[in-house]
Amino acid sequence: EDDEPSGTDKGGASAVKTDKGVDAKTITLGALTDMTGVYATLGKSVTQAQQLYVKQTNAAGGICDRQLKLEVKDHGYNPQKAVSAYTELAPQVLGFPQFIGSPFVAAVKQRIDGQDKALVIPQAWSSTLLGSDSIRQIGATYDVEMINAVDFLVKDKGVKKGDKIGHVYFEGDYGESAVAGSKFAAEKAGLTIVEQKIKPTDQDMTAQVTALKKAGVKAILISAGPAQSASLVGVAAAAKLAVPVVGSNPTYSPQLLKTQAAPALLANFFFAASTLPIGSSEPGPAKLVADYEAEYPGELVDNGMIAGYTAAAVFGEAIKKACESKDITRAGVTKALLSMTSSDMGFGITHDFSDPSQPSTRESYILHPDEKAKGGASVAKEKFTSEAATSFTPSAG
Amino acid sequence: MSDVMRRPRFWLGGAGVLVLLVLPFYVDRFWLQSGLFAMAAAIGAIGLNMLTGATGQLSLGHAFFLAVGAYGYCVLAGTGDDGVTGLGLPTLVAVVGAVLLAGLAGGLLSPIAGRLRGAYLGIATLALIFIGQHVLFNARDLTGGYNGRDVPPLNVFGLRLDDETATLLQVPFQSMEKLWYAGLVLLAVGAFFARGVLHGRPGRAMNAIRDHQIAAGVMGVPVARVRAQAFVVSSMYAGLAGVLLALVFQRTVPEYFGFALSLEYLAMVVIGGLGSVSGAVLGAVFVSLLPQLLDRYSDALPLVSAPGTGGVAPGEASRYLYGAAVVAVVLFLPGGLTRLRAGTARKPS
Amino acid sequence: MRESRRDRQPKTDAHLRAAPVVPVHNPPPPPVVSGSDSAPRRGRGPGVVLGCAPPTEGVPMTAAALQVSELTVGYGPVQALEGVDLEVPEGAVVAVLGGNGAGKTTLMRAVSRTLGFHGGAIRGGSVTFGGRRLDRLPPDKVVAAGVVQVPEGRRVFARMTVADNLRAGGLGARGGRRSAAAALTRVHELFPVLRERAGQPAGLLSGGEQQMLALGRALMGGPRLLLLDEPSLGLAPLMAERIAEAVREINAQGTSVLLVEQNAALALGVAVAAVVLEVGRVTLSGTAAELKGSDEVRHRYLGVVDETAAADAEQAVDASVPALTRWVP
Amino acid sequence: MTREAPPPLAVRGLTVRFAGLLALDDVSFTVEPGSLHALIGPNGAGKSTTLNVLSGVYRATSGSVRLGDAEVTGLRPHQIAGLGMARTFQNLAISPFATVEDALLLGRHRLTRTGFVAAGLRLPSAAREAARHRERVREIAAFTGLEPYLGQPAAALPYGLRKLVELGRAVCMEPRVLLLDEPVAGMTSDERRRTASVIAGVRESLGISVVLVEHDMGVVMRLADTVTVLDFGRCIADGPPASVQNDPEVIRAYLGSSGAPESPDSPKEVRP
Amino acid sequence: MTTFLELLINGLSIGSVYALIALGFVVIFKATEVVNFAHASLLLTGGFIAATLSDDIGFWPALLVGIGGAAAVGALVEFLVIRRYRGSDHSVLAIVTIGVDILLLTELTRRIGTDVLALGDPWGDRVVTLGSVTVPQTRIAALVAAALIITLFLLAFTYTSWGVAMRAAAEDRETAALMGVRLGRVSLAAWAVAGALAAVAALFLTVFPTPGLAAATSFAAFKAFPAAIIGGLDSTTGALAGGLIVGVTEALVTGYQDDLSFLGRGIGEVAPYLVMLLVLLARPAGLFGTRELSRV
Ligand SMILES: Nc1ncnc2c1ncn2[C@@H]1O[C@H](COP(=O)(O)OP(=O)(O)OP(=O)(O)O)[C@@H](O)[C@H]1O
Ligand SMILES: Nc1ncnc2c1ncn2[C@@H]1O[C@H](COP(=O)(O)OP(=O)(O)OP(=O)(O)O)[C@@H](O)[C@H]1O
Ligand SMILES: CC(C)C[C@H](N)C(=O)O
Ligand SMILES: [Mg+2]
Ligand SMILES: [Mg+2]
Repeated sequence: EDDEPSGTDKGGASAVKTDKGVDAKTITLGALTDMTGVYATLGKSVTQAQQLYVKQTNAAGGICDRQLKLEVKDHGYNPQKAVSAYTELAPQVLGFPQFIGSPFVAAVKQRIDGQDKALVIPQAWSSTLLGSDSIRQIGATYDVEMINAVDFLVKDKGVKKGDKIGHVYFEGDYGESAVAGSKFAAEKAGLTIVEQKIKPTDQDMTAQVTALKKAGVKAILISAGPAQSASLVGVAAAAKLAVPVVGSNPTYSPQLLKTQAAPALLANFFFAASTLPIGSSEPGPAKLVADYEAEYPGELVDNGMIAGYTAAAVFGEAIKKACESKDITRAGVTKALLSMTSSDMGFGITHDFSDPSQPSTRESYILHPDEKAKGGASVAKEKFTSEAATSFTPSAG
Repeated sequence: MSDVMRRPRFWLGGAGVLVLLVLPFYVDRFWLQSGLFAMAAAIGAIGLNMLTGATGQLSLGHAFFLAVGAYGYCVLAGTGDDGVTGLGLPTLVAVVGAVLLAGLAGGLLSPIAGRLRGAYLGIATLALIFIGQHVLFNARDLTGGYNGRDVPPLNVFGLRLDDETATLLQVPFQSMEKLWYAGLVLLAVGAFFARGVLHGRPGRAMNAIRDHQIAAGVMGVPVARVRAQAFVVSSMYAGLAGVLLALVFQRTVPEYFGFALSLEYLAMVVIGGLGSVSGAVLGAVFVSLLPQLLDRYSDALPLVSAPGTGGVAPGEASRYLYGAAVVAVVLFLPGGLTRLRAGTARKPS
Repeated sequence: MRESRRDRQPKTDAHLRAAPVVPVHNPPPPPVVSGSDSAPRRGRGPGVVLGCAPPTEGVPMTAAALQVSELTVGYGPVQALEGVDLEVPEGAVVAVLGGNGAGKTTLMRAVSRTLGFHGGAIRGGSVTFGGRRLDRLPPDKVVAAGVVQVPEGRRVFARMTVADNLRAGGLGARGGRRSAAAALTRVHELFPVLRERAGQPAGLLSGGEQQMLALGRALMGGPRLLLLDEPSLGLAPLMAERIAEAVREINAQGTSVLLVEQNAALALGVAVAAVVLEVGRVTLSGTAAELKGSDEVRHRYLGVVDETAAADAEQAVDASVPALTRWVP
Repeated sequence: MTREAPPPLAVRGLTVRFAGLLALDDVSFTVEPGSLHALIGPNGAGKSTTLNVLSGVYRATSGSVRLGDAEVTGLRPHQIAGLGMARTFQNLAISPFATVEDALLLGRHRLTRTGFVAAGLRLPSAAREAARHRERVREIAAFTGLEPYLGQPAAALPYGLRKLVELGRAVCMEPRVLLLDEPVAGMTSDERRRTASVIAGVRESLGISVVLVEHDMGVVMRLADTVTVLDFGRCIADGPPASVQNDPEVIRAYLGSSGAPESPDSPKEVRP
Repeated sequence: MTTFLELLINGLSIGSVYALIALGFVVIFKATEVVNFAHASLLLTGGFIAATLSDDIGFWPALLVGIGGAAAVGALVEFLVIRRYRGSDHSVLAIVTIGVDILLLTELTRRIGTDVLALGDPWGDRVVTLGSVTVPQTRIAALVAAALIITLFLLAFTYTSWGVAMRAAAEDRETAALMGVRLGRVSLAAWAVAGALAAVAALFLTVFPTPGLAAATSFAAFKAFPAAIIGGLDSTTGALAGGLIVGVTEALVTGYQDDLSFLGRGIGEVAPYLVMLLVLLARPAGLFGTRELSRV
């Protein structure tokens, strides 16, 4: 039954074309998440936010006279499980509003673009995933993020031509596409990047700081996890290396403000993001926080929620559009998404999905730790696009 | 012959084979894929069991040799048009080449391995994992780096085992269905060969080394050479397993070939039963299918709820059960799962 | 278990068949023989004789006696001991003779409670020491009770130094530091080589040296009953005598000894009483003197052969050499 | 029957030094072709060490061992085995899981060729070889009295039988020189006699040389053509049994006051 | 030059933490010849208990409870699992510990989840400045603690009867039992001690310069493998030496990453294993390990 023939079902009030993952009453979506592995942090809040979206949408009557259903599979960041989970869900769902683990997305890319053609929104922003009709990231890719970060350092933090800036990054898609960006920007701005590649297992940044100090850097970029950025900032401060540190989106989590590193973080840590901070007073985030806390009392709120919620919402929008054109087949949804040129989910940034080879935006906010704000961060610099970012062409893998 | 046919084992075996042969006509891709993972694991485990079980050489580096096989195949068979090195050899040749490469890697290691014993050897081989992964991540034009590289589909005498749907008796045959049979053949051949080795002259020499290295030498067994040979053969099995895995994945990624994988293989041979082929196969099936089953059905368990809805997530539940299962098997079946089968009272060798 | 007995029968026959000596299972001469079932308490026979045993500081005779009664032991399917009765009165030396596989070591393991390490278990009967049941205690409690075993085949701690081996021997001792020191000097007096080699890893000692270490190690525990499993195994005649001496001396100092030996001459030289085990059963028991007298024992265990027997023994030897043909590759 | 005698085994000035201890000190003796050469001496005298050097387990500090004109010193154990030297171990060395037959077949290793490929693919050559050698193993088992146990796991056999398996395994190597380290230790006297007869028989029918390390004077005196006595690593006597047995030095260092004569199965009693 | 010194000192200080982990590893190996793959989760257990309690009952009490708790868990593992094993093959027991590790780690990561738990330790992010070199106080504390503990063990193993019992039990359980050694007690003690040591290590792994306890903290246990091997699996001194060597190697290689970039970046993690292989080539039983004796 996994190859149920595409056709038009008479059941629904409106006769719309459907194929996999859609029947008369429900639209099934897949979420390949990581709740037990290295990205459990991200996975949990993304998934809960998406479940929230599904709940709200269904309460509001669903989409296209159908209820949404989210099939969640936890792969614990294990390639074999991830691929198996994909194989299991692929025949049953319309598409994937969540797929954590860009290596795994890459692993099944062939099949997504090949026979499956289901819309996948990965929670991973490496530009290697660009260029596919079916795999669509939401937000600026890591490289664009870092380009804007460098621009911020030059414009607002007094980093000058000829200066050196360090970049500490994870091995893997995330860190390495971030470095691609910072290098590009440094090139433009006449700076040099001092690389420090680390592994997720490295928790103590002392050696890295020592090395950067030796190199005499004027600022530090970091594309790693929260633990690493906290250590980095703390050690730098202790070592009297008082330079601004700017991180990628995944480098910050509100818990850090409860650690030894808090003062240092508040003093000179920033991070780039292509959404408003969850604590912002804008209606979008405010409402999300309210609903989220109502749904999951006592759960911490962080930016992962926004990523998750946005992904689900965008997917929902795409289905709605597809429904209007009476075609909620996989192809229909993908087509619908392509026609969304300025979608704003209320988190500050409008996305243009018309060109699969480009990130949906090149804008970034620069955020700053803030113990008063919800989610522990507030806007340090309003959204902007550096000219370097506009001239940058991501290297699609 | 006839008395063989009178034995129930014969009929059971026959039935089993039949089921395996018709399976692709009935089960969906997910299960076929899981099955193929198990087959690959079985091949790898047989290799490891020859080394650790039969020759007493603890190895935590098995994943490395799997990687050599997997990437070796990609490099040899790859067309090179996706930006990474590819020699574009015929895929069957590439398979053989990859296996040989893995064997070579094992051979190169054996001088070091030859000097080490027990846990020292085990952890020394662990180094291979870290070094190997480092290379996988950094030797971009060979491995494609962190995002790995595509695996050219196997091409058996003009029949491409890829996702081009070929319909057979109204059943769409895609890569998994086709690979299924390739997997079966490889496993069968591998098991047959291993049995021959273990029950034959080399097997006796290997066991002698395991049980009393000095005596083995005095009995005329060239200890260093046999240990090296065991290493090479086991690596070749790993290589073959790696190739099959790659074909199933359709893309190889470095993350996969990590420490955890090596431990899984060790668990397979121990859980199945050290030193025997059947043990390796049983263990492989247990270790690679159990988590799948648990993942799939654990939400049926009490106080397990869908991920993100609070409570114990199925992923977690299956981890618990898997961990418990590993402990239980080792504690209550010290000889491994093979002990469950009657007639294998004495430790096989 | 009848089964298991029967299928072990041919085994024994088989490996004795080739042996050019009087058949094994001929009914032994009446006076000394006692099947354990026929007259179990006859086992006490030797005990009584022990009036002449070395005086033991006024303790009532059987106070600290080892009493094995109706002991049945099996390893899974294998039945290794069946209804064995045996007594080692306070201060006595009792020897256990028997061929390979007779069950001597098994008997030792049953007393020291180490059957578990070999997948064996006591199926029936009891073992008491000084009136206290041993067959429910863990091994360390047995040692604490004063029963220490020297395992078959030495089993020294190869990677530890000779000195540390001796310390290990003292771990189960009840006495304090001083008694330990005393024990050590005593051991060094018995076996000076152990002092010379104190710093050497025990694994590197020669076979005989290891045997001495094993014995010394056991003495460190200050045993009241010493279980010796083939202590003369692999010892030079001189050394074997030395061991015998040691055993006598140890015994003289009030330690009872249960001695398993293949070297029957040595054993019967030291012991006041002995039993013969065959295929898990006591087939003979009596005082050392009685047993020395028995033809059975003389033939099978003492190897003393009168001329005629010797003659056909030699023939049998030649007969049992079916001139192995040479291997032509 | 005509049999080409094995070459003589010449030990010259053998010295083995372990950390701070001289285990062998300039020991020399020659094992005449087809003779049974006993090596006796107190515990720790260096007998096993000698065998360990002869079989390549230890390296000699100095001195040489030659088998005919082949230099043995410095060869690896399996190369020495290749020259036709087989040995048994004082502390048994048998695989706990192997059946008696497997244990004996292991002895055939150097005489067989089947490699991984042949064994794995079950090539006819392998099958033929296996069949031939199993047959021979059966012969030898029958000869040593192990036939009834061929199918059993060696480990479950009692000590004495396991020692016999060791002996059988060495014989299975079709040696030209057989090195035995205390083959009858731990046996009842009738088993001793039987094992002795096996040893004698092997030597008789195969015409090989035997080096025998043994504490049982009965067996030594009955079987040996020549006896070398070691004490603290030095050679203190060498010659035919009778003379050695009455050598006061030997009696002092080894046999002890009570000497051999009274010892249980001494030659007087066993010889007709 | 100052950079080198700084790296060296940092390496030594983190190395001393690795030494503590390695020591726990060695203790278990000495007593039971088990390669303990559950060490990571023991470490995390100790850290987790201490971290969750420190807010309520203060740092030092929390630390003690943490150490006690980890010891208890270690003992429990021994009592419920290791002791039940009837076989003799030690590589098999290693597999059991893998199972245990899966269980513990899953539970802990589930509880820790997204958190980074701060420990509220007295040292804070204060540093000591020696000339041009700055070292966190926490690391000085680690060095001292490691040195003390390890000397203690060295003495215990060689001189106390507990040490003798451990070595005896490790080598031949049956014979040890014949000597009156309480096998159960010995391995129970070993596991408890290993747990406690892991907890102490966890402490130093979660205080400054690291922000706090995260699920990933357990990865540090991987450093124990090369450390224990380099030093020699059955040597307490070796644990210390190995730990320091691993720490220094890591620090230097990371610090001079730019000069080593031809090896590919991020070899900080790999380097210790390379060093390990080199050491093994020269000494198959590690620097201080006792060689396998061969005597027939
Ligand atoms: N671990 C074991 N498993 C199974 N059977 C065993 C085991 N140990 C001993 N047996 C059997 O029990 C019987 C008695 O063995 P035991 O070792 O007690 O004999 P023994 O008198 O000590 O022989 P020896 O004089 O050779 O030491 C033998 O038939 C032996 O095969
Ligand atoms: N590998 C070794 N390292 C150190 N010393 C050793 C080693 N092997 C043997 N020795 C020492 O060399 C001496 C001779 O040992 P060997 O085993 O040859 O004696 P042996 O004549 O066989 O005695 P036994 O008759 O008791 O077996 C002994 O003192 C022993 O301690
Ligand atoms: C949040 C990101 C760090 C996710 C990461 N890019 C991944 O591989 O999934
Ligand atoms: Mg015995
Ligand atoms: Mg010897």
